Amino acid sequence: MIELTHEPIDPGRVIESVRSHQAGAICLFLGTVREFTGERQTRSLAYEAYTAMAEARLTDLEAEARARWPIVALSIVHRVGDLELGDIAVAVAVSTPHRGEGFAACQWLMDTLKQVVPIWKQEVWADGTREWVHPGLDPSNAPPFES
Amino acid sequence: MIELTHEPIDPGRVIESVRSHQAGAICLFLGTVREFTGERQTRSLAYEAYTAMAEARLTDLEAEARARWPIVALSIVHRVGDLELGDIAVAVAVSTPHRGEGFAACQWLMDTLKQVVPIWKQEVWADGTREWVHPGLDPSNAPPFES
Amino acid sequence: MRLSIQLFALARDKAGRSVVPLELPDGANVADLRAALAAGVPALAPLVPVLLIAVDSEYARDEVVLRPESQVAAFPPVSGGTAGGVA
Amino acid sequence: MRLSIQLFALARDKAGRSVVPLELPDGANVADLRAALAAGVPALAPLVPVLLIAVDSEYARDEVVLRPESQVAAFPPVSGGTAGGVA
Repeated sequence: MIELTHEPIDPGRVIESVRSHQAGAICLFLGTVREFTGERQTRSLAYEAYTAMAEARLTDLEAEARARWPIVALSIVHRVGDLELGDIAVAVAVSTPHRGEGFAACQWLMDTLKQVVPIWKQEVWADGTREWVHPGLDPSNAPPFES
Repeated sequence: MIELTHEPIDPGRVIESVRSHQAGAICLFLGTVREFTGERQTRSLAYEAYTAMAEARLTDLEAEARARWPIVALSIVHRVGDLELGDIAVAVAVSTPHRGEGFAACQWLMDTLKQVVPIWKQEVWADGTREWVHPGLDPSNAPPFES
Repeated sequence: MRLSIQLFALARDKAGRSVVPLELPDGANVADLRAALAAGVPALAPLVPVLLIAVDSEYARDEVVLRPESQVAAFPPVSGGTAGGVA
Repeated sequence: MRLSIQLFALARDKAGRSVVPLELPDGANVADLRAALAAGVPALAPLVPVLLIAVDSEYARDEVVLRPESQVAAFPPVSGGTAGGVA
């Protein structure tokens, strides 16, 4: 299951989508909206996606993960729009026969998703100022593809 | 939250128990009853615990994990008794500020739990035969403590 | 050929619009598109060297040649996870 | 001193009971307990060298000295996760 959604993410539904008698392990990661980054206080976050490309990149990520690990089922759900503190921004769930491959696949999916899927995050700080999070704006950063 | 329970594990409840505005990451692992191990078919599993010691060891695991990683909240729930295919045998959930430490702590907790917490598993194979899973019965295996 | 470049996030905010039409010569590549984008939208010029360009939902290097039917987007690097808010 | 040894899993099945009473001299340690268990319950003897011994909910090495109030259990290694059924 690959989804971008404006609705709150239900982690129970994500888990159900990967349960299987063939799996001995389910690894679920949830990214949630954290209040403090160092000293700075977040009021809310806004996520924006380039939807068509994000879905294409997520579909590719699923295929690449399935080529690398013996995945029984895989779901990625990403929220877009305005999120409050504690809300779930992203859910990645993988079911596998054994746990080592499940942890590895889930972590690789999250790491890679954050680099290549065109979804951007805007911080709304407690003082009301807004700031896009684009850590790669430094030109020395490598682009998200092999060059 | 540390629990041994005869009741089915509700993964949604385990996730709720670790959600926090201080956390940006939740890593949940579920061990589920798998039907096939190689060619052998499982009908069901039975888990038995030495309850007092299992709870003491799980409490120690929580303390050790909190000493190693910046954990916001942590839950471990282990089922005992008879489990059917697909049932959740164990749930480990960790919330942390960032995801790397969450994956590391969750995986370490599962690996260590399986070595030191006195909970045993009996396979009921599809042909009705029963077999305890005691992989360390080989005397060359190291005991689960530093010697 | 005339292309409509979709902009996202900080790129859209800097440009003040979400689509920029650009006229490019036949055979133009992504490097030519960057130059035309910087010239056509001066407010975007400082950002153009670090923007990512996608053609038909794939990241595209500067050598990729554009066609009249190409779906083109320009945007800053994605969140990457090193800064705050979500792990 | 008289101790009641709790048995679990395969150890309990082999012994045919979940508690074994053992009479041990004062000052006996875990190694002495292993010897008494093998002698008192012959069906357990082949397993005794690999059983784990817990004293007051802690894994105990052979040198650990027992006291009359010690809570003692003997059991095989835990599932470990290398074999089937659950990852």
